[in-house]
Amino acid sequence: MARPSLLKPFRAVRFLFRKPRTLRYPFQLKEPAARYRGFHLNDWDLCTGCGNCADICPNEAIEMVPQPDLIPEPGTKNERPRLDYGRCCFCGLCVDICPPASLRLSRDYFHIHFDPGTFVFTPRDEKTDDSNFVPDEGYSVLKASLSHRKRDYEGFSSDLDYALFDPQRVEMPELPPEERKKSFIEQVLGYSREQAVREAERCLECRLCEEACPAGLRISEYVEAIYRDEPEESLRIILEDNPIPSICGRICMKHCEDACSLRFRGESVAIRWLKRFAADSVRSFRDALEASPGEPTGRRIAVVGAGPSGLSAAYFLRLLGHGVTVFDEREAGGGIIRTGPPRYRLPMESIDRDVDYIASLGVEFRFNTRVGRDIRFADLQNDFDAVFIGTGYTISRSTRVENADRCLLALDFLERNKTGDPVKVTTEVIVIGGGNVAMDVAREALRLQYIQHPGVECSVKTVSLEDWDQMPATEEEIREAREEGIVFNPAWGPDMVLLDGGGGIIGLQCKKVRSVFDGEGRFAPTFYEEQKMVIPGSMIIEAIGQGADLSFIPEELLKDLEYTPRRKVSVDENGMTSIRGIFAGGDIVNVNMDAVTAIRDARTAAEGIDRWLAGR
Amino acid sequence: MTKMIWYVLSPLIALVVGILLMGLSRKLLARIHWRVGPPILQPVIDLIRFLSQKSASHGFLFDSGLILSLAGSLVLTLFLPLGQYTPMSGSGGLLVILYVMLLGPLGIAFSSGGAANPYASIGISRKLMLAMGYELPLLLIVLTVMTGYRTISIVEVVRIQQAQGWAIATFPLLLSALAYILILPAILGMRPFEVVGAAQEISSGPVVEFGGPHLALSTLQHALTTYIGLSLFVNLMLGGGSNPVFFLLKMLVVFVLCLCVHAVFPRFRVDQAIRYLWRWPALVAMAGLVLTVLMGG
Amino acid sequence: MRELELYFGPQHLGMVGNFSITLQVEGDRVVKADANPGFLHRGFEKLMEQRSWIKNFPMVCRMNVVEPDSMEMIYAMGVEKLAGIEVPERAQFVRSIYLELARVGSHLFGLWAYANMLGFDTVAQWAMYHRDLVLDLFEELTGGRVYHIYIWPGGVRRDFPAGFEKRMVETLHSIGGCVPDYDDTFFNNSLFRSRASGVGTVTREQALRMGGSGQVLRATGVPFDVRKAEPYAAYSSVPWEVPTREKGDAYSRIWVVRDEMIESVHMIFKLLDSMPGGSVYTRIPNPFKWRIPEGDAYVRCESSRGELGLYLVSDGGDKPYRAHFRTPSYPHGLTVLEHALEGANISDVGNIMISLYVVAPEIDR
Amino acid sequence: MRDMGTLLEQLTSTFDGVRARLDDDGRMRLEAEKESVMSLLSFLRDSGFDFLQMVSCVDWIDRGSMELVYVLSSYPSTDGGSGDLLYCILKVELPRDRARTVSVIPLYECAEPYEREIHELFGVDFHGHPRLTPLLLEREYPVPPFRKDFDTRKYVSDFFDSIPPVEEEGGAQ
Repeated sequence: MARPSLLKPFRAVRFLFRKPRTLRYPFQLKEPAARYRGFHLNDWDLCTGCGNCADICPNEAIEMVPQPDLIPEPGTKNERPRLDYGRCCFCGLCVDICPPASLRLSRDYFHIHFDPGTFVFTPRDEKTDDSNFVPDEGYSVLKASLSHRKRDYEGFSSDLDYALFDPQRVEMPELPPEERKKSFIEQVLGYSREQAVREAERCLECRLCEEACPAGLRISEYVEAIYRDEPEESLRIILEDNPIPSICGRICMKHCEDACSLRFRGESVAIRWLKRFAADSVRSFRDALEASPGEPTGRRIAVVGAGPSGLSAAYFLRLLGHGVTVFDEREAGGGIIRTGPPRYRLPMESIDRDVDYIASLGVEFRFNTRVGRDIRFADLQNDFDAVFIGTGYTISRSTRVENADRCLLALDFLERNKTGDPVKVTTEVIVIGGGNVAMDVAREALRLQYIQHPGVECSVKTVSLEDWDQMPATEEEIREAREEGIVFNPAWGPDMVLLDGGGGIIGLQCKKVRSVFDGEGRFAPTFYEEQKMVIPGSMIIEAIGQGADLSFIPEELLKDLEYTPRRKVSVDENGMTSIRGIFAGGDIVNVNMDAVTAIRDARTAAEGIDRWLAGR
Repeated sequence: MTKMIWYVLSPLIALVVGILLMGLSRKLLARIHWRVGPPILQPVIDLIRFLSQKSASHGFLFDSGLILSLAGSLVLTLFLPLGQYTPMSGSGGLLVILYVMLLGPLGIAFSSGGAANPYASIGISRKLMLAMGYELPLLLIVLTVMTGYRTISIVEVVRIQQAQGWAIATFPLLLSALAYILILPAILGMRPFEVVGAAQEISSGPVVEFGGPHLALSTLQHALTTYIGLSLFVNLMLGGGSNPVFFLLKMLVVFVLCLCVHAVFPRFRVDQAIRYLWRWPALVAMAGLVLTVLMGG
Repeated sequence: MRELELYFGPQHLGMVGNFSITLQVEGDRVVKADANPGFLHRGFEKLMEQRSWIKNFPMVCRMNVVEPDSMEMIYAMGVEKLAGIEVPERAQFVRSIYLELARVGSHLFGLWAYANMLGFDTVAQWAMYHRDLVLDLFEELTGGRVYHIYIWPGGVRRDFPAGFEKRMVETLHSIGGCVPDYDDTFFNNSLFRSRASGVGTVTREQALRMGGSGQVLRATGVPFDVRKAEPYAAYSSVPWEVPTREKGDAYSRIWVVRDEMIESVHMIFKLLDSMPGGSVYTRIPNPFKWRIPEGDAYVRCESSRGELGLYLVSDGGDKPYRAHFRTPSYPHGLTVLEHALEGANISDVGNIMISLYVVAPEIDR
Repeated sequence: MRDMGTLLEQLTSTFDGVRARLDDDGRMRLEAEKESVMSLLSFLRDSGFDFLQMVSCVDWIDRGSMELVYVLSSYPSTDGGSGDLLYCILKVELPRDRARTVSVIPLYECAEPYEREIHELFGVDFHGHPRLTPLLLEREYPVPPFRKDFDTRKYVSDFFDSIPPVEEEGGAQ
């Protein structure tokens, strides 16, 4: 503290002759900082309409508004956030929660307008909106408003390190490739209770998944129940819409995870594994759920096929109080699920749990009964009030190239392996096909080689028409197959099976694929006929697709059956085919050809049957 | 004829100069504040805006007080030499000026009294107290000048200074000039004596109830006060001016010096201000008077 | 003499924020002062009970316009304590630097208010300009100028942008280079001293009795500072001093403020020198599902005006059950101020109030 | 320098019905009956807790009680010592329907506005308080507004919707 003075203060007068430090606004403007939190930008192409921004807004400034010119698809809604700038506090929480990072803040902060209505604004960005953004040259601060903004003026934007959601999923414990390829032990080990709670916590409850799920499961509710550590409650919610949680928890095609809003910059919530956790952590479904069939109606319905659609139809019909009898030619339930998916993906016990639960509700199963052979289809029509057909695709297709008759067919191969009489494989196996069935076949063949030829150098190779980017198998399957050492030959088409003198297979001659689909997207492969290659191998399995077998239906009925242009059985909104009283669902009806879509069909049909019976 | 023109020109120049000085003060202060500041013509823009606005009147006294104050100030400018021109150069001189000078604050006091706002009343009481503070030294100074130059005519005072040198440069009168410099900020209402219009303490005091045209009139009055205070000082102490341009230049210099003081000091509390005014300036002015009387004897 | 009742504020140019004092005046002398807050009461604490843990975070800072940052800090501290969240070390340093920067900005704002109150607009404008430079730094760091919304439970929202340290040091040096100007024109101005010295004296005994803290207490010679008494963030990592003065009047308080600013700037330099690397944010649970275990905690930090505390109660739900802020202006503006105004001159009412650095919005909450 | 442990023992042995424990952050937690507040606080003050940081109130509506919370600590000595680092949180439960207790202003002067605020916002009566006039609010409320059963949204819609909208001057063109 120096001595106070009367003269020293006058030193300040020298600033009279210094350059002033303020800016002559609006002729001199200060550039806002790179992170400035100004008005919103929203990339409408990226925005999914998930509404997380509206949920986290502390001021309720964001409202999700339907946009009529957008078409909702699985994974995107046709809603986009609308901002009320009278409420917005520019905190940027909406940016930090935005999963696809479509919502950002710009460096603009001027809005001058006589109409207070313009304070309510649906933001877009220069990419998706050309009219409200002007380049630097044309920009004038005197016109600045929400509809006159600078181009390329992004400010505060999302950073994954500081996001409010966790982009990483809780890692699922799995057997390593080296270990799992030696046996049929289930590859995925399942979440522990603590892991499941942590994974369930990642869900942002935006419900995009629910709209994408064919069966319409209330996903965020059952995930929330797992988060609250109430797996029984979770299972109860699942079973309202899905009667086969143990099966779906393992082999579901998970359309939900493809729609999860976390998918853009991180990993989707492991919805399938959470369902699996819910199903596996409840020891007895019956005891935990105390479910009971509905009031008996006295009606009886026959269900042909105990696959996913048949089981589901039986379950939903039973809950509606109808008597249900399920016919299946195999010795237990599950249908294609029982014979197709390898044990390392779907153990038998899991199938039995679901089938047993459905049976415990009073559904009658008649196994080892093939309709058309052991019982006449006409009898079903006579003895029951309605018939549901859920027979699926049971016949493997063949490539029909030269000597193709010497090859094995995928479904036979899979079924024999699964139900106890494994195929003897050779040390060099070739699998034709690039779909999930081909992956199952190839990976099973690999495991059989390890079991049947221990210590011997073996190989499994696949040949597929499709190149890597078109391959129909899921990325996950392809990745795991490659991890296990399966060799891929994409974009090659089988030309002929080469035989040695004794009729033994020595290899497959292939030709290079030019294109798989024609200009209209139809399957019509073309080849470079001169580019050929021979893949050596002593066993070839064809896994190029399956077809339906409806031969159990009498000729005179079958001719009335109508099909869709894509060769599917045509059904109306009640799930009824063109034949009165015959309903259908599953692979023979839908194009997705997976379990969860079969459940949707079954539910439609079950409710349709109920309505139809009531109206009769 | 020329004389008649100066009856109009004098008050007009006073108004224009006063307003420009206000503008200048804002600009210069802004520079000391490190700001660009408003344009020098900002007070004119403000005046136009005030005149175009509506304002509430608080009755006859409220309106007439302002007009009285403005009229008093305008009349006063007629008595003050502007270079070699003085419209009312007749007898009376400094005594008349001292009397008419009271009209300005009095009018504002009437008007503010009419407004019945406690802050206006406090402002007025402060104004009167402050006036009490600087009137005493000012009287002493004027008395000294009158004694020193043996005249009561301000025109004569200027003429003698033009001939014999400025009052500030002649010995006993130097003391009076010094005292005058010490009270000048108080007369102009600048810091450290900005107690009347203290915005942060009493919401700008007397002008608190003025708006629109009233505020315009009070701004004009303020501009005139500034002109009169400076003019009187220049005429009494700095020898007036041989022509209006020199005169105005001298005023400008004095004003800028006052602004510097204004810029670097906080304002006094009223009691501190009075105590200060009655102590140093009064003592110096008294000394000046005594010496003048003794030496001029 | 007749006693007059005079309303000082809430619409008053000399008030920082809307705050009113009812004065019983006898002539020029204040006989009795009644602080009358509530004009800015927005019921924040009640509103907080209706918003989830994360949604409260952009809101708490609005309790105090002048220094929103310590509000963010105290809320983050409370939540972290209840939820048991560990904050990375680098985040602690970033927080300390950020809070000291905020202290400088806040003190400059206080200097503006005080100089302006005395009609000293030259210094007021300087201080405002320098505060703007600090706000520029905040803008670059956080994206906001006044409400930064930066410290959140788990750490801070973003790390320093590239080159930020350098620009911060440059700015602080350029502000520091003007300290001689402030000293000559303001602090060592004898007219200023005659205006502030001996005004609004709060003795040590009174300050202790009435729950004083911050510069109100430090101006009486008590070196009480929460940053020393119960160190949080990174304040125990570098050496620094608590400036004090002895007399307890407005002049001493403003000198304490000045010294604190300089000490803060030095502290920022020291913190920058010893700053560790690493992350600045521990991810908090999903905000839509976040529940905090049952419990209550009192946390405190040193704002630019004194001890800022928060009593936070959770009933195990997704929202605070009760949050109660102990803001430094509360005892200063209600208890100490009423006392200090007794017997003061009317012209000094604003002078005293602002020298106590009473910020109305944080009283009302 | 006082030892919190011995202080704790002293407290429990001197006062009946006082539950005391040390928190993991070093804060002493006390729960007492409202009758012993004055004697307890004056004992605490004499033991070094000379700084009443705040008085707070929590409405535990499910328990049917109002909990008054006194947060205490100590000032450091003036020689720049680090202080005794004593912290204490004292809780006193009052029945919610008859929330009355005694004012602690005689011990801690700064309790005055806190108690006034709690009276206003929670409806707790403090016996001996010199002015229990409203501090923050301007009108009467059916239920003290910080009690849990006060519905802010309902109050807002009831109260403000009953005010007719103001016609702006020259606005209706």
